[in-house]
Amino acid sequence: MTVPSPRRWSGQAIFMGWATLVAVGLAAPFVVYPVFLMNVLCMALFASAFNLLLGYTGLLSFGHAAFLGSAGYVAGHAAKAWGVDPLLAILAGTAVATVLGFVIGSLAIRRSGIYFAMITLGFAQMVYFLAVQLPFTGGEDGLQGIPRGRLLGLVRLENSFAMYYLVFAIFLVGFAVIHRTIHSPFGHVLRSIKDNEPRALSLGYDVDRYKLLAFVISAGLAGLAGATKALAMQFETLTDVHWHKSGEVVLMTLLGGMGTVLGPSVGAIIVVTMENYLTGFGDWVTVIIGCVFVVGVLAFRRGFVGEALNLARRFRS
Amino acid sequence: MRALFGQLLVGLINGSFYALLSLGLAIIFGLLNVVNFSHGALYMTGAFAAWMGLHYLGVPYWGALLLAPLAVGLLGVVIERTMLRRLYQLDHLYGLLLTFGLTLIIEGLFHHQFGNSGNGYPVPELLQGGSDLGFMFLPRYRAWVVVVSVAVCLASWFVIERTRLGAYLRAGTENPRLLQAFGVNVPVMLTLTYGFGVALAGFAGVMAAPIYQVSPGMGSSLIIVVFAVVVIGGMGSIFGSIVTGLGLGLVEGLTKYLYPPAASTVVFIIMALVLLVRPAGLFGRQK
Amino acid sequence: MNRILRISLVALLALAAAPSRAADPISDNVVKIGVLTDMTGFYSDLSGSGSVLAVKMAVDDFGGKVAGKPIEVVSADHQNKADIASNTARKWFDEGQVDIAVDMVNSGTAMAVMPVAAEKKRITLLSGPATTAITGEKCTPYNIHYTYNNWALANGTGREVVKAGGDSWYFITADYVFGKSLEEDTAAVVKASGGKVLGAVRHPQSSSDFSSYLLQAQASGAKVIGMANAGADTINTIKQAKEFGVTPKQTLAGLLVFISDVNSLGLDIAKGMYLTTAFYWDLDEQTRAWAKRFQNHPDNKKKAMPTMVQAGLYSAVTHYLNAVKAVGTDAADPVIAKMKATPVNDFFSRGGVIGPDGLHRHDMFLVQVKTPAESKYPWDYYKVVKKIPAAEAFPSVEAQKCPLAVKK
Amino acid sequence: MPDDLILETRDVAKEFLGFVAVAGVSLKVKRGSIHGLIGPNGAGKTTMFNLLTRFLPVTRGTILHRGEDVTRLRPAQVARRGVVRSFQISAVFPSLTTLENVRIALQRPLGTSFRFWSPASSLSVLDDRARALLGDVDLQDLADVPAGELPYGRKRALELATTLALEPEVLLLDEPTAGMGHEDVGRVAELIRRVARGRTVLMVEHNLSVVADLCDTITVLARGSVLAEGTYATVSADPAVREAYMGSAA
Repeated sequence: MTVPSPRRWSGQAIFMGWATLVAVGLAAPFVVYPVFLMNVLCMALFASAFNLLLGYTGLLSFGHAAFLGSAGYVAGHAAKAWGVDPLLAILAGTAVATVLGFVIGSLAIRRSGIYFAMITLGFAQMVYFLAVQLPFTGGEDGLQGIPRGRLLGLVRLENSFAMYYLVFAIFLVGFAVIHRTIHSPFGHVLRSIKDNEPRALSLGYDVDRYKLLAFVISAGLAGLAGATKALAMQFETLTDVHWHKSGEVVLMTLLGGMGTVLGPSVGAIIVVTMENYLTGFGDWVTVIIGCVFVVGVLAFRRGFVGEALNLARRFRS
Repeated sequence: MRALFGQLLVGLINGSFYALLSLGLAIIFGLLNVVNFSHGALYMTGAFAAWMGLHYLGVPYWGALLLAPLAVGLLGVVIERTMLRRLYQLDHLYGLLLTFGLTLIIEGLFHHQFGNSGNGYPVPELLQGGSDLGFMFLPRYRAWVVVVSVAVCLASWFVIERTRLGAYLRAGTENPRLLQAFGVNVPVMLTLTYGFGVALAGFAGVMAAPIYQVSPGMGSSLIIVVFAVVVIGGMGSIFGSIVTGLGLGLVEGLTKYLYPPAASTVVFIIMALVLLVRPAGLFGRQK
Repeated sequence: MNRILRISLVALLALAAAPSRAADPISDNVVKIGVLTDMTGFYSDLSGSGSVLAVKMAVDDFGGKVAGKPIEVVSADHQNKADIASNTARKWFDEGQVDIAVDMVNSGTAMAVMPVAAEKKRITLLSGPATTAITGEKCTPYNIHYTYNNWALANGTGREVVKAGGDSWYFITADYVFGKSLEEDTAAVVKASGGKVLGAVRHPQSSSDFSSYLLQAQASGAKVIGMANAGADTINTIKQAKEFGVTPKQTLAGLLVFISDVNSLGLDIAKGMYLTTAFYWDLDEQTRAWAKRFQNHPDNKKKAMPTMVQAGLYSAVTHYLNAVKAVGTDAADPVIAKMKATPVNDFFSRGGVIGPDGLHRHDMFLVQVKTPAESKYPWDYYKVVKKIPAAEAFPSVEAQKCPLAVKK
Repeated sequence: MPDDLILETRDVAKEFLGFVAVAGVSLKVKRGSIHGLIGPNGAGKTTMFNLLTRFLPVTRGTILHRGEDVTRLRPAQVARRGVVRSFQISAVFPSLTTLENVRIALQRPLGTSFRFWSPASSLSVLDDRARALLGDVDLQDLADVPAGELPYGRKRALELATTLALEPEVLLLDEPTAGMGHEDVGRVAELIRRVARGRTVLMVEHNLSVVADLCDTITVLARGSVLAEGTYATVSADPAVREAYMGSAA
């Protein structure tokens, strides 16, 4: 897709960026409703994980909700039915999403481009139907009243602030993993594949293996987001495995700026806020989101962060 | 046995819709390289066009069968002219994203206007009733759906494989630049192709109106199955998409008889198997 | 990057402008009623804007004020999604100063909201949902289940149909809490009355094509096909059963049918069907008077007669406001105690009593849908076969397995 | 002497749904030579390239590299054997810098390419070699420019540098001078001559003067078959070739 030029940041700038991010995150629940913030953080992590594929590998997965939702169901079930430690529940969800990512990924990467999108969408729909039918998911009702439990048996997470800081910590870990992946030897190969797949192939890279690993990492982190979200929101429903969710994460990434580190998070803030404060408009929300999608695709392909970077570059030169 | 034949027949009816929709998708994809996500929404629009025609203007079913696809086709022309056109130079994925956004808009608007619960559309008088086949009672209208769908599919196939217009279409699929050499006005050709493919979806919508509730969500769940059908069949051949559509409808029917809980997932399981064995699809070209 | 961070910081601060939660629920100087319902979905005809209207009528009839403070009504569309319902309720309680949440048609949304409300100590008045678990094992101290439940529906219709000779059943069930529990309850009644259950098939909520389910039901050879679904799903099942020639040979039993469903099906298709209802507009002078007011209210665009969900909601909200007036506070504990202590007496419920489990026990009616010939005027749809007294219509407190009630 | 042949095809054919792109071509590329592959449009030259590098599966026939059968290998495996191709249109990684482009090629033998947990700075050990390679093609001053911003001719030079980073034994160049201005053509031709020392080059080229200048052996393809083979002088004298190129004019 569009190719944003790489930006180089000095170590100091990156440190400052992280410090600001952490400071904002730490202060946020004192000014904003924590449950809303947790939702934003989980979706931001979800979108960042998705961006690893779309923005840095050039793969459009149209079925990422499958990983978000399946991890949510597994974590929710583990916490609710087996009463395991919340961290363990989150890990279990993440693990399942990772395995699922490997299975779906190894089938889907056999085709590329549009077919890849359609195949991931198809498998996600299959996961959706499974979620409707499997006994432990609660079908149309979903899982309700998932206990947050005590972190490591100590901290009561019923308190929204405690839960928020756990979610924030998980977000930071996930975000750091993504950041490192992008800026690793592996990440460089991914970018080369995104830029020019045949050329990467002709340089001796088994691109399918790189794509698969990227897919698995992305699926696992999407699962991490989903599992965390299930505990934070205390419910898990079909909404999280529905294809609308898969589309939503594309929108977040597109709107924020694909292939930028912060873009998906900005997109997540915008989309979740929009959905939250537009609920009064009822079914117009879908129409508005659709319009945002269309405008984004037609005229705003760099996204907010992409545009900002572009402006910044123009000023500099 | 009764139940088996009954389910197979119901499967064949569903398969007719898969075939009609995947045919339209294949034609659009072939020439425009766009995966038309809004195909399902436009199918729904066709059904609503028929319903609105009947309720507000008194247009009967038979009129709707002609007018609704025309209306949807026109809508398609507008979409292609104003939006899709700007994306041909970009990655094909943008076409998918754009039509996804359009789907949300179209569905949201109908949802706002008509709610979610759907409206009934009466079976035309001529096709009411049915006959007992021994193994099941076949409503006449459903028999009509199968016959007409197959006929329309075959006619489209004939046009594409056997006529001059079809030859251009096929040539364009191979190499759009080649068309210019034939003196074909390519932009117009693209517009018309999109309009025609979408009109097929609208036609399917009118056919579906008396069977299913006419509701805003009727297309979106169907379209994903149709995508799977397309992956299984491969976009290579028009004929392939017809055969795959009908075949998978039958497979679904068979599954409903053998193990009903798997009926909604069987298409995707087949998709996984086909990807393992023939990544390009049953009728697709390896490229 | 700093620029971006600054932008996101500003965005976050902008969000902070949202009102924060009031510290004291008693003194926010307003009694706020949140109507959480399906505004556009397949239950919108039977609750939806009609439910909001019923609540507004109740508030207006009460004078718009209670204990000297204004009463406000807000509403939201839960789109039949448990997560949206739960999120909305949480936001209402945390930020919106909402004191009670009402309606919650669709059991899944009700079950999602109840624990949130209980955690925040807010009252819920459920009129739309049907699952028995609401006042059974999932009961909460702050919840009242007002209009009907599956047990009442299953007993009313199930027993009568078996008595009339329909002794073998096959179920077409909506695949979520409500449908499954309705099937379970009805199956128990059928077996208890000497009938047998041959099988069941589950369909997703709001299916459009029932042909394959009907074929399965047909293949079972059961005399009665029990429709453990509601709203548009029931309508579609009935229509397609006719299309596939199922109905003359096998009988359909509508387990949860509303007058709005009968209205959209038309008497020709619905005639002769037995169903159980908590309310029918044409019962007596009182019901007629209220129902006509409802029908002719300027907000009632479709001029539809009220369903039992909407009538029950009016009654429930009035009962709540009376309790608030009596105790002089909108704090949940004293109000709910007062509501449970006072019998209900109005056009909807004659001497109905709310038990310790939160279930409102009142009279129900078994009715049969009239034929087109029998129907004399618009909305003349039912003949009352039998009035089921409260004690017979609803399960006893002991049978409910509600932990709250057992403790007492 | 068979071991004199570094790359050989035996009766290789490729059909696309009935359309024959390559119809049984037997090609012998001698070690150390610059071998030209020419022919009119649609002769199957690029398809041959795709077959040799396994980007397309063959319909029938055998491909040998150093006498070993490589017909069934994956494309990346062929590349790792030292048979590296370029592309008809310039093939760089536009969002990476010039230096990173070359480094991607150097990076693979390092064995850390799957390490998503290592920092990118672990790659800086390759920078010196990458700069040296850029120096070979006169790009050392543009090391930190995104490759997408290079002018066309420079992109081809970068592509060559990236290819050379793999230390290829056989270079397959697909129209290396296509779309270039006169000056650039001369420079690239010179570059090819330089890098061909000690290597084998198989190139598709339209510019006949470049072919005449560089190639030891030339194979002419037409409609998927070999029309003629030999030195430029032999081939250009062949009437069949003249007809294929000039139509009936000859």
